[in-house]
Amino acid sequence: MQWQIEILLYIILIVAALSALGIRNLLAAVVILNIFSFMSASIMVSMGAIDVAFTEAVVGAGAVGVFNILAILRTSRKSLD
Amino acid sequence: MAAAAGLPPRGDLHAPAHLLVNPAGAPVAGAYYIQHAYKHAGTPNIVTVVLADYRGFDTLGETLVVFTGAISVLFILRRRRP
Amino acid sequence: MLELIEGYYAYFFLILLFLIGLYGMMIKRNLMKKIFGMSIVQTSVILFWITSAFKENATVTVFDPGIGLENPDLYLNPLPHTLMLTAIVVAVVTLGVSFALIIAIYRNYGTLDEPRLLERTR
Amino acid sequence: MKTPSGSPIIQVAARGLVPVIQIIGLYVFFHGHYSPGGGFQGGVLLAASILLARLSLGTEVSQLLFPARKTIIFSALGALIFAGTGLAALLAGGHFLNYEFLPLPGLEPAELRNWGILIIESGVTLTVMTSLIAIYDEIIGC
Amino acid sequence: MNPIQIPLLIPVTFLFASLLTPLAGLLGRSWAHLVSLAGAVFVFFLSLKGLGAALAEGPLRYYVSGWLPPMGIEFVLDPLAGFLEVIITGMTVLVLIYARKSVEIENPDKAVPFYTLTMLLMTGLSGMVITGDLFNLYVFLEISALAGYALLAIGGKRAPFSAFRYLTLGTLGAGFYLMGLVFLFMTTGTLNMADMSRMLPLVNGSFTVTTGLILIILGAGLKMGLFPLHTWLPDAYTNASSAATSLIAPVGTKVAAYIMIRMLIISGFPPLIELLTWVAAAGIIAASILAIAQSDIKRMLAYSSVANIGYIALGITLANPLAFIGAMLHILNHALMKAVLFFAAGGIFIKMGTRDIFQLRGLPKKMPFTAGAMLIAVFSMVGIPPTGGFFSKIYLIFGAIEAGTWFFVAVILISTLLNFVYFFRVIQTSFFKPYENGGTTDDDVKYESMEMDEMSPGMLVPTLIISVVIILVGLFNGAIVDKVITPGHPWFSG
Repeated sequence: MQWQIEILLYIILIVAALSALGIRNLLAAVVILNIFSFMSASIMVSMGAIDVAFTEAVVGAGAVGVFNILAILRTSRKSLD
Repeated sequence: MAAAAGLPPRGDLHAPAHLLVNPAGAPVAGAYYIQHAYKHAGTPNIVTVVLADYRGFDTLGETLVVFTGAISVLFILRRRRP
Repeated sequence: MLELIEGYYAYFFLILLFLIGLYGMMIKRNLMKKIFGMSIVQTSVILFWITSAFKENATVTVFDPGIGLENPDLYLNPLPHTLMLTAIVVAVVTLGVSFALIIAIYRNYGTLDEPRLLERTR
Repeated sequence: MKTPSGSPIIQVAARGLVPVIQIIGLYVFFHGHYSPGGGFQGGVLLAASILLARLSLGTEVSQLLFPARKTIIFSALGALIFAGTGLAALLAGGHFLNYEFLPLPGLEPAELRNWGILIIESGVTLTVMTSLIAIYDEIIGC
Repeated sequence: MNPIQIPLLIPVTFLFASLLTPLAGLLGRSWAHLVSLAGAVFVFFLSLKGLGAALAEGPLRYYVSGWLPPMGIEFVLDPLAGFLEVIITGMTVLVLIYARKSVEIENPDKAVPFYTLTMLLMTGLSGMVITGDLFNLYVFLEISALAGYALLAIGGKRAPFSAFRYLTLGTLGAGFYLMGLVFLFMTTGTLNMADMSRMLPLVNGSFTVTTGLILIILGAGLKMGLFPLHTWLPDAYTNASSAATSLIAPVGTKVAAYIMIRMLIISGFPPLIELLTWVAAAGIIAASILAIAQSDIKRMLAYSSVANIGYIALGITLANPLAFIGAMLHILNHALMKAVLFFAAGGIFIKMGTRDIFQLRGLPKKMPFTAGAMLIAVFSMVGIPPTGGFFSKIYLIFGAIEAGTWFFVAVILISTLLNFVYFFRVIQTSFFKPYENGGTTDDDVKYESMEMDEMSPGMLVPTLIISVVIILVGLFNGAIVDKVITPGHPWFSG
């Protein structure tokens, strides 16, 4: 049954990617990108790559999220497309 | 996308990357790591052993990448301090 | 048909993801969006490598005395996992540098919209 | 955030969380031999704890926790620990980064490798932690 | 020192230098410069020795951490890699001498990070040349790329934006490379180059392998600025500081070209390269025409770089020995010529305050040595006999004739003509324009009052050294081809 779950995760992943690119509020896009990162970590777990999943989760939540938000706060929050 | 159809299916045990000895006669790294890592380093986590020992130079390069990043950001953004 | 889906669906999803990232990098005008596209591309490549390490019915890459070491088919392939740890680090650092560049651009021009930037750099 | 956060909830939560994250980071680093984790993840967690302190307490106060000026120096030192381990093995007669030849007395080859991995992972941890803090500090512009 | 350790020591010395430079920077800027220069000089002699050893005894192999190749990472120094290594490190030494003064003028407070990044860039480039492992190559690629983005981001006001475009395209290139690599890894199960070249004939011809190779070559093409993918290059080179440009322009793109050579050798020159030849030929012509349209000297040189990358790609993809020799010789020549021209452009900008090629009037009077060095480089660029550029073009033309493709012969000849056109404007305005209307215009008055005001010796000496080397390469090109390039050739050494 594993692959059916994975397909679900992949679909969420792709929806998250599309909406992160589509949304105009950059701060919301960052939050969606965090979901994206978490979903990819889940896929990694389901394929047994726990080390990589752990790294991805730590990085996605800890470093990249903070940098993203900082960069947006230092520049502008809105995107024109 | 059509190119992916030529790849070994996901999870296939007989994919070239998972074999013990490849068709050209050389041993394949992945299986070798699994069989020898615990013996060589006394560490159960195979990934750690591969990361730090067998492919230690990659990790050194990775550390250097991080260092490069820090230096680059400093080089780009730092202004003259008073 | 079902076998085809079971064996290959991951590749198709990941290549689709790669193309989505590519679209974000090429078409989107906001520089921040370009960076998001870049990170999507990197994630898709990383997932592709992880998929290449997968073996059916194999366990994680931590030595288990109950399984033993003789049959490598019982463990996942550790090599791609290792490589992808490095690749993730590289991706993060690239993101950091690109944010630094974005802030430098914003300092100089006050916008992140590419057409406007092209106008102002002229 | 250059100034401390005004909300007491954030202040208290950060005060409680920072040491916990640090301990988890150290655990992840030292336990990397037995479970997923290791130098890089531990470094990111340690960096995250200090970033949290910077976010909540403000840049001025958290300088006491880890001064911004020293980050690059420590970053270079961490990578030097790594490369120096390799060089020590080279000088002791082995190949570069071959931990069997490390000049540590009284250990079996397998144990030597074990210790060598620990030493280089500590170098990685130091570099990753300080570099991430350095990137944060430069982006926030202090 | 054991010659077997040379392949290791080349990147590792740079690595240690890059880590020690910021520590030395605590003592002062000149210490940082000294450490990096000492590292570069040491590696230069090391790579000369390594090239000699590789020519005498065949490829030197070093197994890092003592594991045999498919398990561990190996470093290989064959004559081809040694040749490139000598070019890279020699350039580094000269650029570092030049950069001391240039950085002092352009951005003094960033000197220490500049030297550190230079060393990191060189770690990456020399590691890329020397490594025998495809993933290790990616790691080195990223080190050099990150250092390159940062170096190109400092300069004019526009520099961060052009560096950002370089970053996105460069990261995309690295992504393509990694994607192609996973295709190859899944079909062959190995990452070692020697192993891969043994494996590929067994699986060759499948669509998957071809796609993987196309992706890798696309990635390398993005990095080297091959014609349709070159869009980042002119902007990035124009807006960056002159020290950074003269560091990256001569060597950075060459190493990406080297990756392409490696991949083509590993895969045994698959049929798809004919397409690449056409792309390269189109790039030569298009970039030459674009270069004519520029008035900024650095921008013109950047487009000329794109054109010359086209020559190198053309020589590689024609896939016969003579063209290959031409391409290798052109890598050497182009590195030398571009270094001189960018050095001179940087010096001219400092002393004359302009980069417009129509305002270079009086250059020989004001800066005679610079003008002389530039003249030699321009001769070499156009391909006038005693200089090195002539011989590499001759080899390329012979290679094209041998391949029986007269079209490419025509392309090379036409582009030589175009080269002549765009460099002739520089020569004309600077040398042959003493008086126009009897010496009455403002411009003439300015010309009258010009006095000799040469670049400072620290910047002038490297420029002159390279221009002498250009002539020496021209005079002794036979020796270089016989002794160095031919043994490194994949068809000769097997």
